[in-house]
Parts: sequence; structure tokens; C-alpha cells
Amino acid sequence: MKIKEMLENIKKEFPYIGTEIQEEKQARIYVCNDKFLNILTYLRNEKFEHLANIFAIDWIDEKEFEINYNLWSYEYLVSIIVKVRIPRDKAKIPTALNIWDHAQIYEREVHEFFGIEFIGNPDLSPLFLHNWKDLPPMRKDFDTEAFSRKAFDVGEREGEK
Amino acid sequence: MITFGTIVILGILISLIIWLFFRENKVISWILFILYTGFSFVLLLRLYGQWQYYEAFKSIIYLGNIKIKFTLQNNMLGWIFAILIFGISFFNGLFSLGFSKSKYSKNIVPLWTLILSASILILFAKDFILFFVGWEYLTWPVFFIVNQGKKKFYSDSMYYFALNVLGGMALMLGIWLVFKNTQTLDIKTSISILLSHKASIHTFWLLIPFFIAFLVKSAAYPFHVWAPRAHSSAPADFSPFISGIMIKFGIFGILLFIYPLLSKGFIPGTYHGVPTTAYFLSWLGIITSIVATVLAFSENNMKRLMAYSSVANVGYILTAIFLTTPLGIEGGIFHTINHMIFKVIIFITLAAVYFRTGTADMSKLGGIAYKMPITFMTFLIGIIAAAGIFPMNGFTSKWIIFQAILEKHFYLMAVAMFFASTGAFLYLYRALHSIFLGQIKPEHRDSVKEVPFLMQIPMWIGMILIISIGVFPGLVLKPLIPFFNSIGLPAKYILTSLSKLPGSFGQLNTLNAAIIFGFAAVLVTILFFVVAKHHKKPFMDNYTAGEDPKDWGVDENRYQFAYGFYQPFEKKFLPFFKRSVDMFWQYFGFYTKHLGEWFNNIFKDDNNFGYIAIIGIVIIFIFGGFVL
Amino acid sequence: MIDRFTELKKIAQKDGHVLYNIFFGPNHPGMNGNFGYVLDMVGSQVVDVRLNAGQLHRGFEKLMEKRLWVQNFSLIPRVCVVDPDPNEVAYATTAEKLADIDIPKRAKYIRTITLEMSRMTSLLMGMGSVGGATGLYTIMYWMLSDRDYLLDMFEWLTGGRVYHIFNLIGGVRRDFPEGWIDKILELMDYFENKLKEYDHLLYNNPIIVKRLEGLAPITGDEAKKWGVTGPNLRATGVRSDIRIDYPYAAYNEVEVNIPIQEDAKGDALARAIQVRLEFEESINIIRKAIKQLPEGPVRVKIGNPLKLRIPKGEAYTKIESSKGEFGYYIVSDGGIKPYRVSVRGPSLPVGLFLCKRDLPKIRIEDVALWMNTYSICAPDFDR
Amino acid sequence: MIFLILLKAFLITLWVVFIGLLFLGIGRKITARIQKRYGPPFYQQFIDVIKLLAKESIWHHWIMILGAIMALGGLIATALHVPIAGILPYDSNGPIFLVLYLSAIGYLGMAMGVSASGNPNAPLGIGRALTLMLGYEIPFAAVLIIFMGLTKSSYFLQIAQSQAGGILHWNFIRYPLAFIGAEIAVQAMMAEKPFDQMIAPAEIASGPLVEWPGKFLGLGMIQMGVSVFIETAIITNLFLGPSHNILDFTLKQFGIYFIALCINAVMPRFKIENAAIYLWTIPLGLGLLQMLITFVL
Amino acid sequence: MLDKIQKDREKRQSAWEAVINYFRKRSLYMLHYCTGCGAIELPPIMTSRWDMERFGIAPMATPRQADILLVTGYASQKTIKRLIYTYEQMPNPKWVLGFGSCTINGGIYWDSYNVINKLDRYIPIDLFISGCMPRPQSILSAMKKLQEMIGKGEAKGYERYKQNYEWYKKNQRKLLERETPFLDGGEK
Repeated sequence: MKIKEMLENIKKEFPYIGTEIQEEKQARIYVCNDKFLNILTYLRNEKFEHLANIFAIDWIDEKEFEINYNLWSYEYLVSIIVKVRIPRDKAKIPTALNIWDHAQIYEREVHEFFGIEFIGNPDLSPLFLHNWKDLPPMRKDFDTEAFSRKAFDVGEREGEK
Repeated sequence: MITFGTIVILGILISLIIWLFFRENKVISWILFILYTGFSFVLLLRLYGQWQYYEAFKSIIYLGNIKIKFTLQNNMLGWIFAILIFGISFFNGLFSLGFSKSKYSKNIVPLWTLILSASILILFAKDFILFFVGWEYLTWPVFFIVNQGKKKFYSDSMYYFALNVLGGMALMLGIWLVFKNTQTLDIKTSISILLSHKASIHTFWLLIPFFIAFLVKSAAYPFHVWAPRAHSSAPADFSPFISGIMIKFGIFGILLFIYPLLSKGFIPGTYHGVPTTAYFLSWLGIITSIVATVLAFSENNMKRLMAYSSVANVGYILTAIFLTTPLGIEGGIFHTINHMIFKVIIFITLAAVYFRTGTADMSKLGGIAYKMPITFMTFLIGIIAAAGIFPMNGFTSKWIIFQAILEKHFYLMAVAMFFASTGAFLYLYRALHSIFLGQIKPEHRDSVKEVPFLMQIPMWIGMILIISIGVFPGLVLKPLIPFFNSIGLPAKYILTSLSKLPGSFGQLNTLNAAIIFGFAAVLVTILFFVVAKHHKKPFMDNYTAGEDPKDWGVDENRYQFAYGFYQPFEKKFLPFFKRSVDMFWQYFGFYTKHLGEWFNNIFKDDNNFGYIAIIGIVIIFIFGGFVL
Repeated sequence: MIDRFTELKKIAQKDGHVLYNIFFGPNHPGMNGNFGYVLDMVGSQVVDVRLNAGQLHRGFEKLMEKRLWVQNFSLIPRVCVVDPDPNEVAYATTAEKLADIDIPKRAKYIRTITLEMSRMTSLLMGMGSVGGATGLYTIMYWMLSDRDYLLDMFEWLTGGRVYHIFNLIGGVRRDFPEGWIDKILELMDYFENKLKEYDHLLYNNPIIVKRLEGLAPITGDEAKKWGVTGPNLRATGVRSDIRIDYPYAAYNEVEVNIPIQEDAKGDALARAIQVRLEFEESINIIRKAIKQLPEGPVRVKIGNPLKLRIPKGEAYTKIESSKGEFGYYIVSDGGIKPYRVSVRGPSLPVGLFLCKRDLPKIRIEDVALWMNTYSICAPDFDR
Repeated sequence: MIFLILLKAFLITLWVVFIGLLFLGIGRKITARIQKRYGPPFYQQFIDVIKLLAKESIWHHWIMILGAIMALGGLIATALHVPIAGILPYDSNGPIFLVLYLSAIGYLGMAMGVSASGNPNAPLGIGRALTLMLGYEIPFAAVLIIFMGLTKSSYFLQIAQSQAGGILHWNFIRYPLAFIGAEIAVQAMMAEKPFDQMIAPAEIASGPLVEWPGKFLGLGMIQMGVSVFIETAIITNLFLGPSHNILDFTLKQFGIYFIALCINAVMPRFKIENAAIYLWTIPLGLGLLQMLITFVL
Repeated sequence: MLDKIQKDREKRQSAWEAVINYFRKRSLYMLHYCTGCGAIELPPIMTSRWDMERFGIAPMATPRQADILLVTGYASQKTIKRLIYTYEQMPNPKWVLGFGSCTINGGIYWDSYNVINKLDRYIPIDLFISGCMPRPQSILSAMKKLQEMIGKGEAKGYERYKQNYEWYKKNQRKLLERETPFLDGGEK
């Protein structure tokens, strides 16, 4: 099956999505918030069983987060990236835990670095960062250089005997 | 002065007095107990050497047309047992005096006193009737002590009950058979009559009931199942008695009646100069010790674990005795005595731990040594003795047993014995670690402290005894010489020097070895304290792979490995050992249960009449059965 | 095994005293990196595992947004220390896709060869660590010293032993030096001979086989479901390799024979043997690539790299590294710096999620072995 | 008299510790050579021990110290009962049972000391060590009992002297099965691979030694050396004939240790229950077979 | 008189120190702890090509037994916490070796939000090795240098830590036990 047909099939099923073909084996699907789980389920049942990862992009100018589900089909050898956008100030999205078990750990990671909440994921506790009090670091409005200067520059070696 | 009669009558009297008047007053009843044991001990001490001494009581009981004369005859073996029993009970009483203040089971003192007086009957009886009476007197009170009148100990004590009733009945049957065959109830006479018989089917049937009776009492395979259960449910300060003394009555019985008859055993002939029956029975001893050792690996209850250890030691003793060589008997009896001492000491320390913590589950303990150093040291010395490591007394008797086995060229048996003996390290270390070492639980950190001095007395005495017998085995072996002469064994290997261990394959100078050991210890100690400094750190400041345990909610409870010590090993081998015997006795127990329920109902409603009534009924029943 | 485990868990729930913790890492000799598991144990059986990651987190994805397109080449090899080249190639390929740059054929071949060499260094470490985890240190010492020959070749070619920073947007930094190719062919022969020795010592060792056989098995379907990729997936018998399925560099021209074991059980033994087979295949690929090596330039001109702008767009490249699928998703807003770089590391689903399924079924002595047969690499999930 | 014994004991102790540490050092060198390395100098172990003894130590409770002292003291006392080319501090002839059980006090002391440090890795390692002990003691006992039965004595010296009269009378030629069995058992006794589960670093962070710093570790190293000495000396006495002088004896000891090292270098470690089963099949089987051949046939 | 005795004792002590220092430098146990990517160059040093063991340097499993702590590369906030914990568990005398540029000034992670910049503000470093990552040769020469320093009694990082304990603790606390965000507006 060619990737074009595939996308057309998906589009027949879910008419409200946007599609884009990157190269002959890669495609992107843009979807509005509330329906994306159906598409993921559909794709999983259509042999896109490998979830390579989940990552987020912070479109700060558009005040939106984009959650990406990176899928791969072992049968068609095609990579599809499902892109979901959610507003930045209400960063909540249902979890994909029921579709892929290991989505749990990816969601935990995204939650830690972007502050996006995955509704239904039982364990979103911090894993990578130590005692983090600032903004989630991967957000565009977090200034890592300023943080570094403030936190790690202890100044001159004063007070030392 | 009538020694035995005094002790027996005094015991029954004191038991009655305590039961009637001082039942609620723990201090007075224990003091009476201590006075009684001490007094009896002194009385018995005076009897050393007077082996012809006897006490006869007139009686009105006729058996058929024979008038029965009850006679208590002083004898070497009985005397040694009696001395040890009363001595140990004396110190145990001292311990219990301190112990009982908080955890006291009401009827233990009168019943215990009764047991002690009964033991005199067993040890010095000249005829089977008194022996049997004493035997039953011993069995029943122990049941009530073990049960403590509590529902939760019901099933455990039922094992004891069922098996020991079985043993008692077997004994009765055996006595009846002996009487049928020999027309006499005198033990010595019947033995000599039986020996003059040709090996016949009679003797064959004769021995089996006695075997069952004695093996049940000494908790040998396959009757070992009651021991761990009875130990775990008995009051903590009574467990030393069960392990140290009670199971030794089985050994005593075997020495008294089975041993002389072994050449007439049910398998004729000899093997390497050992009666074939005896040869197989010494393998039974080996099996006992191996099974008990393996079962002990996975035990989590400290009293049960040590009970299995007792069973294993009984195995060694049986093996040694059934070799029927002077060295074997010597080793067997020596090990019996040593085991009495070190196992009592071990159980006393366990009772001390129980006294302070209130639990016998090893996984709930840990680090007790840091709060109870004396108890720990006693326990350590006890388990070193139990493992048979050199400067302690356990080594000396094990040495003789090994020599005895080798003397007979039973090489495979020696290898099997090595298994059990090495296995002892496994469970003993497990007890040492789980109870005394490792992380101390937060709940024990402040509440646990060393036991009062009164309770330490037996520990100190025990430590001194264990080490001194270990270094000078002659302390015990020398007084035994008359005994060996008396049972007609050539005293070939019995030595005169205090510090020499006899052996067929070689002797050992324990004093020199101890000097070398002391030298090495001193040398290393000096080396340790001469070199660099050391600093003390708290227990949770530990290797945690760089993690701060607090971050992960790991406290002392969560940093103590105490359960499933030999898990991989257990998983592979334990099913093999556990299934068969236990299953059998479970069915057995199931059918005895109904009987037990009936008894339980009697003393459940706190009506103490039940206790005495049952004992009385049983005794009447037994006598009645005989008279008819 | 599972019954035993549930039974133990029941015991642990009933009596909390039997449960204790062992800190497995970060400072643990069985740990191959700076991360850790906190194991809940009953006896010597693991019953639960808590994760302890993040010690190696450096914020790469954030830092890449702050650096120029070219500067990032110094950062990305550090994502996976033992196998650095796939990162460079993945990043470069993605950027080239976005900028629509077609790199010269020779550069593609050079990338293929360095990728395979990098894979070989990593596989050698993976094979050796199986020895290390079981106490067979000799094999580890031998393999690590053999690995140094490859590092020397890298040094000759790129100037760096571990981090090569050899790829650029538009090709590779330089052509093979004179004599390099002869030397690498010689080295391949050396390794081929060495493999027999490794087999003798490691893979034919009955104790190793006994210890690895049946340890933490996983079926192909399960592996797909749990996100396992690369050699670990192939060890279950699934014929899947990005080098063939989604070719990059010169893999569409160089023939790759994916080694698949017959009746692969997906247990630790299968995984360990898979590593060895892949190593052999890498030798073959390098030989073939050198045979087919075309002449020509090694990179295209891209102008001043400090002012390099990549057109707006986004793309994903996945690369078969020695541990599985390494992927780079790059978003460009047309500036001199990437807008967002997302890294997909192969160890993350295994090391942080599959452990919850596998570790509670095995005993403490197999934890290190489990980790090493999955060749978990801590920096690639911490990033 | 007693001073003479003590003086002799002291000198033998020095010799035992010296040879033990030297063996460990040479062992490191040999292992390094098998691993294609240059290796540390042969006297490295002495430097290590001196450094460790001079290093600050951390302890959690006095039981740890008691354990350390018991461990080394017990083993030194054991070593003083093993005849070294016939030399013993007093005329004990080297009683076998005493040696077996005295060495146990060393292991018990070690176990107690590490338990008192409160680290769960330590008892995990000890649990394995004891399981392994159950494994190797049985075949070893079987072999010992063969020779005890043959010489009708439970002394090492008698067994060693019974082999007098040329190499053909040495036990390892006359009783090869027993020799192989004992070699495997001794491999386990020395905790060389494939039987080093108790100190497996990759599994339980070097097990018992996990909380032993500074001088504890120094004493532990001396203890390791002494135990290597004892075990090689036992095998030498049992199998390698009577020795005429100390040098002869030490060379034979080294031969035994060398074999152990070579096996150690190319073996991974067993799982503990597999190790026990292995020890109960191959070496015990060999021992029993030898027993059968010797006494029955 | 008293002064003389004091002096004599010091003299003897320093002579003793000198002897012990010789043994210390010839026998260094390093902690088996790969804190960062520099650890990848440690295996080659231990194996046949460079073979560290010939200088008496051997890896050890736990901090209790170790003499040198190698900080092999960058230290993230989580790592630095564990490093400090581990360092404090090591018995004296102990030394720390800082690997690579990252330990000196943060290296290429100078602006990372999770990697500390100056390691010697948190634990005392006896010797830095520059480079990213340092080559085996430079690590070996650093080891030799450290041995020289130990032999001369110069490497006294652990004493510095004791003397400036408050200062180090203050720095550590500022980093690890923060209760407020470093930057403004950092709620979440």
C-alpha cells in the first residue's frame, strides 16, 4: 500500500484531519484535540503498532503546545507522526496509556519537561530533575542560561580558609 | 534418708501447694520451684558413687499373681540425667523468676514441678510400671503447658498430643509384650531373659513399640513433626526444658532398654561388627539430622528453627548410640549432655529476646545484639557450640562421634553426617543474623534493653560451662568412667587427662589447641588495635549505592535482609523434604483433632479441675488396664 | 516463575517485615552507567522496582535550541557515549532533508562505514559486559582492548577517539587518509579470527548458556508492544531493521543481511547471541561498502556554516544504532538555530518501562545480566 | 615449653601471612597476564594491606570488630594446625576435624562482622557463601574420609607421610578421581570462579565486603591470603606427597593455586543453586566413586 | 623541653606519614562509579592497552573501600547530590579527581539548567584533568601526578573539606535544598 492511499483511507474514516506527506515513507497527521485517541487506536489496529516516542513542541507564539505521537508500522514500513495541538494555558490532554503501555513513561517525561498534564496517567511524578521549582525547563519561556548563571555560579571562592 | 521418695513426694506436694495457694503469685511460686529444684539437686548430689542405693515401696497392686514391688534404684545414667535436669531447672527457674513478671502462664509452675518429680520415676525406676507412670506423668503436663489453654496454640499442641499419646500407647503395648514374654516387669531382669532367648519373632515385635515410644519422645524422624510446633507454642521459658531435657528421655529410654537388646533386633546378623538393626537405626539418626537441618533452613520462627536444630542433634546422638561401640556410646552420651547445656542456653537467650520484644518471628527482629550484648554473647557461644566449632563443647562430642563412625568404617555415613553438620551453619547463622545483627528496628531501638541480672545468671553459668567443657572435655568424660564400666563397655578410649579427646583415628589435645587459638586471637586483636584509628558511624550511614535512603523512604525496617535467606536453595530442595512426612502427620492430626476438641472443651472454660481430673482419669485408666 | 513471584508478593503484602530494598545503582559495580533501580526484594527475589533516572540529564534538547545548526554537532554525540555516530548521522540527515541537500555518494559510503565501526565498538562493549556481569572478566578485557583498535582507526580518520564530530550538514569532514582502507580491511580480518576466540570463551561456555537461557524471555509481539527495537527485537525473531526498512546513508546500495536466529526465543541468550551475529554482519557490511566505495567529493558546499539557515519545516529520521532505533525529529523555523530537536533513544522504553515487567520476575543476580543483554545506555534516556 | 610453642606459632603465622599475601599478589599478576595485561607487581598485595591498615576505618558496632578479629584469628589458628612440610607449633599432627571446624569459626566471624554492619548485601553474600559451603564441604569430606580410612588416622601428617617413596606413591596418581573431586571442591573453597557468588561485584556489590573499610578490609585481605594458604596446604598434604622442606611444600602449594587461578580466569560464575548442584554431582560423584573403588572393589 | 618533645613527636609523625604516603601512593583504590561520559575512557585504561593496575590502581565496589573518587565528567544536580553523599561516606584519606572540562567550568554544558558549572565549589578536588573527554594518556599522567602529590603529602583535599566544611555545605545547600525557584515566575 502506498502512503498516499493509506492517508486517503484514514481521511475517509476521519474526515476532519489534515495530512501531509514528508517523503515517500513519512507522513504527518494533524488532528484536533478531542478525536486524536480514536485515530491513534485506529492506526494501532491498522498495524501501526510501534510507538517510537511522544514528544511535545512549544509553539509559544501561537500559544499552543503540540503533542506528537511518533508511530511506525512494521508491516508497511511507514512512519506516521500524529500531531495534536492544545492551548498552552490549559495544557491537559487525555492519556494514550490504554493504547500503548509504554506511553506511560513518555508522558511522564513530557509532563516533567513541559508541564503538560496527561489525564488518566497514574504516575506523573518527577523522574529526571532534582527538586525542580522553576518553570518546566523545555518550555520556550524558560531561560536556561539565566538559570545556569543564577543557580550554579557560586561566585568567587569567598569564605574559604 | 529417702532421697527419691522425698523428691517425688515433695514435688507433688509443692505442686499442689502452688496450685492451691500461690497460683496467682508468680514470685512465690517460682521461688518455691527454685527451692525445690535446688534442694533436690543437693540431695541427688550426695548419691554420687552409691550405685547400689535403692528405695523400695510396698505396694498392694497385684499383676496376675505377682505382687509388684516398686523400687527406685540409683544408677549412673539416671543420676547424671537427674543432676542435669534439676541443675538446669534450677537455673531455668532463676531465669523464669525474672521472666515471669510480665509474661506468665498461670499453671506452668505446678505442672513443671510435677514433671520434675515424674522424671525421678523414669530415671530411677527398676521396673516398667514406675517407668511407665513416670512417662505418662511427663507427657501430660507438658501438653497443658504447651497448650497454655489458648486457642491459637491448639493445632500445634495437637501434634504433640497425638504423637505422644501414640508413643505412650506403644510403650504400654511394649510393656505388655515384654511381660507376656518374660513374666517379669523388672527392667534388668527382662533384658537378661530376652537376651538369653534366641533371636526370635518375639523380640522383633517387642522392640517396635518401644522404638516408637522412644523415637516419638526424642522427636526423631519420622516423628519429628511435633517438636518445632510444641517449641513454638510453649511459653518461651519452657522451651529450654522441652529441648534440653524432655527429648532426652527418649535417648535415656533407648539407652536403657533398646541398646542392650539391639543384637536381638529384627534383622539378624551383624555388619562390620555392628548389629544390622543398629546399623539401619544409625542411618535413621542420619536421616533425622539431615531432614531437620534442611527443614530448619526456611524456618522463620526462631523457636521452631532451634527446635529443628534439636531434632538434628538428636539425630547425631542416635547415630552414635546405634553404632553400639564404646566410642559411639561415649560420644552419644557426651553429646546428649553437651546438647542439654548449649541448647538450654540458646533457648534461654531466645526467651530473653522474646521477653524484651514479644515476638518470635525472625523477620520482625534484628539488631537486638546492640541492645542486649550479654544475651548476644551467650547466644553466640551457644550457636558456636551447636555448630560444633572448636573451643566450645559441641565440638568435643562431635569429634568423638565422627571418630566412632570412622572406627566402624561407615564412610558414607560420615559424609552424610558432614552434610547435616555443615548445614547447621546455615540455619544457625541465619538465626544469629536475623535476631541479633543487621539493622535494629525502630520500634526496638528505645524499648529493648538487657535483661536483669537475675536472668543473666544462667547465661553466665552456661557460657562458662560451654567453654570449659570445650577446653577440658575430661570434666564430663571422667565422671562418666564408672558408667561405662557399669554397662560393660571396655574403656579403651576413655582418657584420664582432662584436656584430651579420645578417638580411634587419633586423639586431640584440646588445651593445646585452645592455647593456639587464644594466641591467634590475641595476636589479631593486638594488630587490630595497634593500626589506624576507627570511627563509629550510625547504622543507616551505610552503602546505599550513593543514594540517600531517606529519599526513597527506606528506613531500618526496609534495610534488613532477614527472610528467605537460602531461597534459591530452598526452592530447589525443600519440596523434596517437606512433602511426605508432613502430609502424613497432617492426616494423622486431622483424625486426632476430634479427640483433641473434646479435651480442649474441658479446660477451655478456665475450670482447672479439668487438668487434674484428666490426669487422674488417665492414670486410673492405665492402672486399671493393667490390673485387668 | 510467575507463580513464585505472586506468592512472594503476597507474603510481602501480608508481612511488611520481609520486604527490603537494595539500591542497584548508580554507584553499583553491576550498573553500566549513572542511573539506578531501587529494588524491592523478598529474599533474593525482586518483587518490585522503582526508577532512579536523571543523573545524566543535561537538557540536550533545550541546549540544541540555543546553539547554531553546526554547533550542535559537538553536543549530539554525547547523547549516547558508547555509540556516538548514529546521533551525528541522524541529525545531519534530518537537517539535510529539511534543507533539501543531496550529499555526495562517497560521503554516504563513508558515513556507512563509520556507522558500522561505531556499531562494532558498541557491540564489543555489549558482548564484554555480558562477561562482566557474569564474572568472566577475561573476555571483557580482551574485547575492550580489541575495541581500542577500532578507536585508533577512528582517531586516524577523525582525530577523536570517542567523540568524532565527523559528520557535517552536507557530508563528512574529510576523506579517508592514505592507507586507512587497507588497515581497516586488515582489522576486519583480525576481528573475524577473534570471533572464534570469543565464541570459545563466551558463547560456547556452558555456564554462560545456563545462566542466560530462559532469562527474561519476550515474544516478538510483546516486544513490539513495549517499544523494544533493534537487536533486542530481532532476537525475538522479528525481521526488522531500519537499515533495510527505511534506508539512510548508503544502506540502500550496500546489502545488509539481517542475522536472525532460528527458533529465537527472545531470552537473554538470544539477545547475547544476536549481538555477536550483528557484529559479524557489521564486518561484512564494512567489507562490502569498501568494495563498492565510489570516488568523488565527500561533502557539498553549504556556505558559511555559522550563518547557515535551514528552511522552515520538520522531519524525522530514524537510524538503526547498536541498541535500536535512534531518531531525531527536528523542527526548523527558518532561523540559524533549530526550533526544536526531539531525540528518540532506544533505551528509554526498555530501561525505564520494560524493567517493571521483567525485573520482578528475576533474581538479584540476574539484574545486571538483564541490563547488559538489553544493552541499556543511561545517557540516551536521560539526555 | 609453652613459650616455645608460642614462638613457633608466631613464626609460622608470619610465614603463613607472608606466603598467603605473596600468592595473592602473584595470582593478580598471573590473572593479568591471562587477560593480556602487564599486571601489578607481585608485592602489590603487601602494599595494599599496609595502606589499608593505615587507613581510617568506619565501624558501626563493636560486633563488627569482634567479627573481624574472630575471622582472622580463627583462620590463623586453623593454619597453625595444618602441617607445613611437617612443621607444626606443637605435636598435634594436624587433626583434620579440628582444621575443618576451626576454619568455620573464621567464616562465622566474618559473617558476624559483616552482618553487624547492617547492609543487606552482606548477608545476601553470606547466605550464598554458606550455601556454597554446604556444597563443597560434602565432596571435600568424602575425599578426606577416603584418606582417613586408608591411613586409619585423622591427621594430615600421617596422610602426607603415607605417600612416601617417590612420585608414584603420591595420592594424586594413586587416587586421581579423588584428586579431581578435591580440586573442584577447593576451587569453591577458595571462592574462585565459577564459585565466587558470595563476592560477586556485579550482583551484590561485592557482598560481604560491602561495608568493610580500611583496616577491616586489610584484615580481610590477610584472611583471604591465609585461607588460600590453608586450602592449598590441605591439598598438598593430601595429594602431593610428603615434603622434605618448606620450599618444596610451598612450590607444590603454588602449583595447586596456579591451577585454581587458570580456571578462575576463564570461567563465569554459576548461580548459587546450580553451583551447589554441580558440586554435589561431579566432585561428590568422583569422591564416592573413588571411595567405592578403594574400599569395596 | 616540652617544646622539644613536641617537635620530636611531630618529626616522628611526619617521618611515619612519609612512609605511609609511599604505600598510599602505590595502592589507590578508585570508586567504581561512572558519573558521566568520561567513564567510557576508564575501561580502556583498565584493560590491556594501558593497564592501570600496574601502578596499583584498582577499581573498588563501594565508597567504603575507595581512596579516589573520579568525577568522570559533568555533574548534574542529581549526580552532585549522590557525589557528596558518596564522598562523605569514604573514609580518610581520600582524593577526588575531576575529569574533563565539564568539572572545571561546565564545559559545553555551561548554560545547561541541570549541569553544575564549578565542581570544586561543592566538593574539594585534588586534581583536574582538562579535555573533553580526556584521553587515556592524560588520565594516566594525572594518576601519576596524583601519586606524586600523595607521596609528597600535598594532596590534602579531604582536610580542606574538613576546614571549610561550612562553606561547602552552604554551597551544597543552596543548590540542592532550595525551596524557592531560582528564576522569577517559576510556579508551574
